[in-house]
Amino acid sequence: MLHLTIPQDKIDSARGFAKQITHSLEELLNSYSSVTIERTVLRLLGIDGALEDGTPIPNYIVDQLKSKNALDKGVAYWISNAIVYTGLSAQEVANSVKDGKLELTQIAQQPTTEVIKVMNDLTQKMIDHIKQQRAARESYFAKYGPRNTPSLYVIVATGNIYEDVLQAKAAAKQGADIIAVIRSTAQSLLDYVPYGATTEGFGGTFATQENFRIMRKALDEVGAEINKYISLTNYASGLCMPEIAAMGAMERLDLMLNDAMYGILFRDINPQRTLLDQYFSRMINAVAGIEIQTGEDNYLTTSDAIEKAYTVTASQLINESFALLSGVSPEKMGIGHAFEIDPCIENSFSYELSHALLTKTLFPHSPIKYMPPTKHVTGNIFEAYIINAMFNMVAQMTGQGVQLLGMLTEAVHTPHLADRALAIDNAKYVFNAVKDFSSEITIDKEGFINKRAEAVLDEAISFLKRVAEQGLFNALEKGEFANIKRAQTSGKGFEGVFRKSEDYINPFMDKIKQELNLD
Amino acid sequence: MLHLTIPQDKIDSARGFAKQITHSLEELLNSYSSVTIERTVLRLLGIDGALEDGTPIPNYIVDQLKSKNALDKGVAYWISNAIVYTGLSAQEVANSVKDGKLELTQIAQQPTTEVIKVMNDLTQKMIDHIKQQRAARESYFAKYGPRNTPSLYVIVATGNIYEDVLQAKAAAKQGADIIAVIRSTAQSLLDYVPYGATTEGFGGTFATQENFRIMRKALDEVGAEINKYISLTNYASGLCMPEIAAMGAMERLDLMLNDAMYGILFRDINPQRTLLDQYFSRMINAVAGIEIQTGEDNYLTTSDAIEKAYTVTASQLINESFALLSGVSPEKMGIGHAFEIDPCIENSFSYELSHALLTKTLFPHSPIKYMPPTKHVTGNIFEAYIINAMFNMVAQMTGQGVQLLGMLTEAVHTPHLADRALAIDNAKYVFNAVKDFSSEITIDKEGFINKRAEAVLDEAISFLKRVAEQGLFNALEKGEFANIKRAQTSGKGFEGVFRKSEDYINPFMDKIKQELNLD
Amino acid sequence: MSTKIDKTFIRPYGDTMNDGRMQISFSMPVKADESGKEAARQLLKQMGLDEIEICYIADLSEGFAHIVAYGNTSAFVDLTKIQVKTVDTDVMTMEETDEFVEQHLGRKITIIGACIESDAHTVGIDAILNMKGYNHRYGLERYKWFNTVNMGAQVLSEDLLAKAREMNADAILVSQIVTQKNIHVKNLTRLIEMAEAEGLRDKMLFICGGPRINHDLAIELGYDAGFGAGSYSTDVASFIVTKLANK
Amino acid sequence: MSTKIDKTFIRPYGDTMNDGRMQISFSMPVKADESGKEAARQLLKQMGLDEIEICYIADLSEGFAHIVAYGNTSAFVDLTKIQVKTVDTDVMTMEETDEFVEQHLGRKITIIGACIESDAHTVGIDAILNMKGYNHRYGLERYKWFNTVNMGAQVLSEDLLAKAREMNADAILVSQIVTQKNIHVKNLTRLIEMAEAEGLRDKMLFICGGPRINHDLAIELGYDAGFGAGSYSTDVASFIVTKLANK
Ligand code: B12
Ligand code: B12
Ligand SMILES: Cc1ncc(COP(=O)(O)O)c(C=O)c1O
Ligand SMILES: Cc1ncc(COP(=O)(O)O)c(C=O)c1O
Repeated sequence: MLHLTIPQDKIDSARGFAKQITHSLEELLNSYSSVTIERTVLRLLGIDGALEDGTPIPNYIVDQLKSKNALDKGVAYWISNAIVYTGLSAQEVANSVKDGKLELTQIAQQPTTEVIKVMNDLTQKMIDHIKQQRAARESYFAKYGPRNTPSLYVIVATGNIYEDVLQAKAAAKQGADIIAVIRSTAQSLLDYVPYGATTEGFGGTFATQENFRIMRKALDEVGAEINKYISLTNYASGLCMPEIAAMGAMERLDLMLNDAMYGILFRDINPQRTLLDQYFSRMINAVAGIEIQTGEDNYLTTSDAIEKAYTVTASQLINESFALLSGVSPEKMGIGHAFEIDPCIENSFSYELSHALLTKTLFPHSPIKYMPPTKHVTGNIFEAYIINAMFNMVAQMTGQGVQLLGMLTEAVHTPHLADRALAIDNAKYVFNAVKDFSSEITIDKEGFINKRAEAVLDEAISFLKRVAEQGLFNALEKGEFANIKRAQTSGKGFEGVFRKSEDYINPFMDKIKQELNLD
Repeated sequence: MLHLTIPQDKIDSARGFAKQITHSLEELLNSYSSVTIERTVLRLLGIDGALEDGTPIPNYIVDQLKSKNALDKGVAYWISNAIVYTGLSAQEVANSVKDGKLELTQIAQQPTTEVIKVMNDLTQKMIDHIKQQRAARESYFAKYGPRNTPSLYVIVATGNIYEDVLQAKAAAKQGADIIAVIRSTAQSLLDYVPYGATTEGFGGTFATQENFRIMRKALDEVGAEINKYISLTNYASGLCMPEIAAMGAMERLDLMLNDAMYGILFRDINPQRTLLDQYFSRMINAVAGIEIQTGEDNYLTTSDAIEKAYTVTASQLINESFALLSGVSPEKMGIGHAFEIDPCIENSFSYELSHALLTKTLFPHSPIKYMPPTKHVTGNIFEAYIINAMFNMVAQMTGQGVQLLGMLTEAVHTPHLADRALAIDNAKYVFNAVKDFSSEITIDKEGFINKRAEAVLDEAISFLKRVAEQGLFNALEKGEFANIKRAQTSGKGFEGVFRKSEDYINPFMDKIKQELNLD
Repeated sequence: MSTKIDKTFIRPYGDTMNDGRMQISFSMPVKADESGKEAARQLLKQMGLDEIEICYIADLSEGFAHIVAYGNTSAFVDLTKIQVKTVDTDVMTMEETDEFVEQHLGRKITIIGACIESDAHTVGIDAILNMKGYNHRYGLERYKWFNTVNMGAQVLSEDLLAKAREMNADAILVSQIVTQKNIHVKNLTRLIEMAEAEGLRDKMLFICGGPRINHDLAIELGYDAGFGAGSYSTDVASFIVTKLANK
Repeated sequence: MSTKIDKTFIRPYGDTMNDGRMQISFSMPVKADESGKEAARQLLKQMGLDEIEICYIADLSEGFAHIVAYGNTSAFVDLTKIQVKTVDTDVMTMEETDEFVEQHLGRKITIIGACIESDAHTVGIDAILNMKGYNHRYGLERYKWFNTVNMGAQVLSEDLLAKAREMNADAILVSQIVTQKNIHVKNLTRLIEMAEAEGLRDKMLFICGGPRINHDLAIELGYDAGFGAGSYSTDVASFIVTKLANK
């Protein structure tokens, strides 16, 4: 059996520092909320739609409440209060607000028990719906059989949801297990979720609830044809993290890219905002049974994959620790990793194997998300194809959970129809060829692979220790992460963070915590 | 360290049966000669050239002597006798015969000591030349450094020796270590070696002495440019085995495809003729320091590579045993093997690794010749490219000696310029990526890979035992090999086999045996 | 897909209908630099490509470079005008075929197979003929109602025809794998011309096969049918018996 | 090689001079059968290819097939007529460049770099600018006689120009990696037009770079130079100082 021999105390110590880092943020996580969290609550209450100019109704309402300094009670109260007062549905209330016919803060305070009842009913209704979607997913898997390991994950990215559907269906029939609709670039930076079906995007297709619905339906159809449940994924990431998580939960997405720190480091989103948003978004994912995936690959596309390998490990442990705080179970944590070592490096395969095994060793229950070679892929499509084969080999040998298939045209364009098919063929061939290979071989304890993994862990430990000692915010401020300096109170979206009032209510967070047995 | 655990007694027993098979042929090898062997002697005496109609002078002379029933004394006697008589050089004598001015059997018998002296002088002269070529090769390697392991072996096959030169030079600069000029198809079946430079061939370029010379010169030139000795190889195979070996020895080829049984099984050449010819050809290769390579791949291109794996092992051991009889040292035995398992097979990589390791285990000193996937390669050039990557990986992991690079266009055409470059890039990347990987891993003794290798060896042992018990000729007659039935006295070229008379002389065989300390 | 396909106007599809995107790879005697890229671009432009992207150029030494490019073609095809001749008999299993012969022909039929002239690649014809067969389809030798003779490799046309005459064959199966310099066309033509000269052409079915053979080409060369890569014994057996029954 | 190359008539080379052999791969809305192969053949024929060999066709489902083919083109190029603009300043090492500035300009020069507009790919421009550099060439930040500012990703043209004006820049370095729908051309054009409008164009050097940029394109877009894939800090630094000295 292929496995590393790493002292357990080192693993424990690394995990301990990560825990120290995340747990010191509990005060923040408990006392603050954000505009996105409130918009999420609105969506979960059943409010959708957009204004003429495209502004989503949830944004409109939250902005209004904010301008009235009324947000710190939480939107749930205001909507429920209005429902009791008007007798309308949540959506009707929202529409009235949109049309200027209703001003939430002007409505007289209704009897608390009635308001709470309305709120709890709506909450229960949505939680039931989400759990129903979860059950539906589970029964599909029960019917068609579980997802393959490693799963074949391919992206569609035409910008046009209908063209995406065509390509996703083709990919599913070719053997893909998971379809990711790549978002239009920098959707992270939009402080709203666009509305409706979209047919134009840039390097990808906007994540919208309607697009989710269209793709989910298409994949369910193709699944019925080929007797297989095709998983769907998108990005709960950026300024709308929990909203997108909620949309995914409602529309039965199966996985979500959902990193705790990506926004801070790679999108200059305010650290507090990001941490608050990820906290709630992960709870939603947890209750919906959605597998989260983390974005450690980003450390390696910008820096050297050998030199900075420890940053991946450190980030993985922090991501894990945050995810545990939100009630995500280890089986649903798709911890991220990437195959990004320069192919010119001597023994690059051993390095990659070592790093991949380290991830597997640290997260034995994780359906690890393994990202393909991208940075060192050139316009030599033939070379790219064999590097991808090596990547597939390492994946099968180390039991990665989700294989984000590399494209031979990585350095050229977003995947064409045939590129994707070739990528699937590549993985199928390699996975099958080395199916049980790793069960027959043992790694030399004193050899390079084992030592290398231990060295990376050592580096990660001292890094985590340093961060734990100074606290996450100070460390971010000093540029400890990815050499990028991020201040606690700057970055995008900081204005959307607010301290909850004494009487703040987020019925979904409360309910989900209960469901997940948190605190 | 990647190695198999195979009981030594099994290996010994397999080798023992192979020895039994080959040693039972000593009577044949000592008492018979063939027209090719005699033509080889003529060439080694320094006779070359062709008639107007293309018939090589060596063929003309041998045919004439045969028609006079004078061949059983050996050509060396007749030529030496004529030299003594005429005072001409060997070539001049030959030219006179060609021109009808001289009739060798009509010349009066000259004093034996003089004849023997002439014969010995000419022999010594040629042996000196061959040893000089050997020394030249060795000094090139000493100057530029030894050949890489695995060596990158690519073919040129345009049919036109000048176009071949262009492509060979390009390949050398791209990183090839060994250039093979593939022969025009079925040259095996020609009972003569064409003369001069050739510019038309079919699926390859004729093996001629002039073509050897042209390519050797080009490679020496390119070698001087890039400070590397580029090895050259061709096929000493078919009806002209020893002649081609002699030409290679004279022109400093470095390796020769030279299988003991290929002609019999795959070209329907008479078994006795083949065995006689290979015996002498291998002696020439041995004294010239030319690495021989065997053709076990042929068993797998026609039959299933898993089912018939044992035929490869059996053939390897027979080839080895014959080679030892001819004085070839283990370091110069490029025992053949091929990566030909259907890529659809589950665990195909483990199978290939197992088979390749078995070869390495049985022949630890051999610069094993590893043939690429061909049979299951389709017109999907991308797929071919990754299967070749797996092939390259197995080679590096198992320490194969000579890697015959697979082409992504294997199912389409003989290699184009870019195909060859891509093949070299593929090997370079993979070899480097897994450079020391195998030194870090151990194979489970009870696992599939080890058990599979042992099973193949077991099958080979019982096959070899069966052949040893009935004798090689009977076994061939019964179709034991590759399901092909070959009778001892049928097949092409049988008419060219003859029993030596009491006074038969082959001064080269005698001299080489002495050099190699044989019998 | 967003739009319905217009079958009269079809282009390659990269990621948008009829975008015409294609990948091209080749070597040329140019330098692996901007001038080489420009030469490649001009060449591709002449071929009617647009939005040309030279994504890779590498020195092959000796004055050559390898180029990989993408471009959009302006060429298109009208699918409604495409006509190909294909073998259109229904494919039966071995058992069905045997039963068919028994019922419709009532006699054993004789098949002679060979890889002719210069070609020595027998794996393909063996896949069709040998007992063992190929990919879980037994070869014709195992068919009860077939009398099958496999003459093997490099069989001269004259020898094949002599055998066919001698055995009174119902069908001749010829394999041609090597296609360099169109040698397969030459060999197949030679056989059929000899058969005509000898008056054998209409006495039996002439069928050829090989990776670069298709039915269209076979018909063009004067054969009754042609079978390409991935053919099975069942395909050709069904064709033979159906044709013979209809004669 | 058997024949000397005629530079006025160059075709792709497979294994014989000017055989014109090329490999093509694409997908099309056709069936993965003989009719699909024929459609592919007709398309390639229209593109001027001959001896077309469809060596692979595979079903991609949803009505599409993937095709790999070989063919011989009849197109050719005249190498003697190829003209490409390339950066032709001699490349100096960092030390040489610093010395050159000291001697010929006698003052520190100011460089402002950015990845502009929608583009967030900073690895390329960082490779040119950062201390650390790329492939053993230090970035411009390490040059003693350079005052280098790296504005990072997604910098608006207006912000870049404002900074340039403020710092009295000698050269502006712009990176564009994303090329989908020619966004790089649009972005680069926007910047240069704004610079012209603001009267900044001639006050400083405008240099762009990225994997699909070349000098030719840069000149066409109104820039002073363009640097493609595999460029190094040394290339661009040498260009800048040589140009400034010649001004
Ligand atoms: C195995 C093989 C050999 C073996 C053949 C052993 C044997 N007994 O057959 C050996 C090693 C002897 C060999 C030799 C040579 N080979 Co070779 N060989 C191959 C190889 C690797 C596989 C062919 C094969 O067996 N395919 C598997 C079978 C099952 O597929 P198939 O033949 O296509 O048959 C199927 C269909 O086509 C069809 N079919 C075929 N025949 C028929 C007939 C009928 C009647 C019907 C109905 C159907 C049918 O049904 C079959 C089942 O589906 C190919 C490369 C490749 N991967 O294709 C090169 C290849 C065919 N060989 C090639 C060459 C050049 C040669 C040599 C000339 C090399 C040389 N210089 O010595 C010699 C020539 C020998 C000769 N005179 O023909 C070239 C041909 C190039 C070209 N396009 O012309 C190829 C493509 C390799 C290459 N890239 O260079 N070869
Ligand atoms: C790393 C990477 C990312 C990282 C970038 C991180 C970062 N901080 O830079 C992340 C993950 C953020 C990313 C995001 C996206 N990416 Co991206 N990415 C890549 C990738 C893998 C490598 C690029 C790279 O770093 N190359 C290495 C550097 C050193 O090379 P270089 O950039 O060419 O630079 C050299 C030269 O060009 C030149 N140079 C470059 N700039 C300049 C400037 C000057 C002045 C000079 C002199 C020289 C110069 O010098 C450099 C050194 O030699 C490429 C694929 C690939 N393998 O090329 C895709 C790729 C560029 N990305 C792509 C896409 C589509 C995206 C996204 C839109 C995806 C999405 N939907 O979210 C987003 C867009 C973000 C945005 N708004 O721009 C596409 C672009 C397709 C196209 N042709 O338009 C590519 C090709 C991948 C693909 N096949 O889809 N990406
Ligand atoms: C965690 C994470 N979120 C989001 C994205 C991309 O989305 P955006 O461009 O909207 O930031 C990525 C891209 O790789 C990512 O890794
Ligand atoms: C041992 C051996 N000799 C010779 C050849 C080819 O030469 P010919 O076609 O002349 O038999 C091969 C081909 O693979 C071979 O393996």
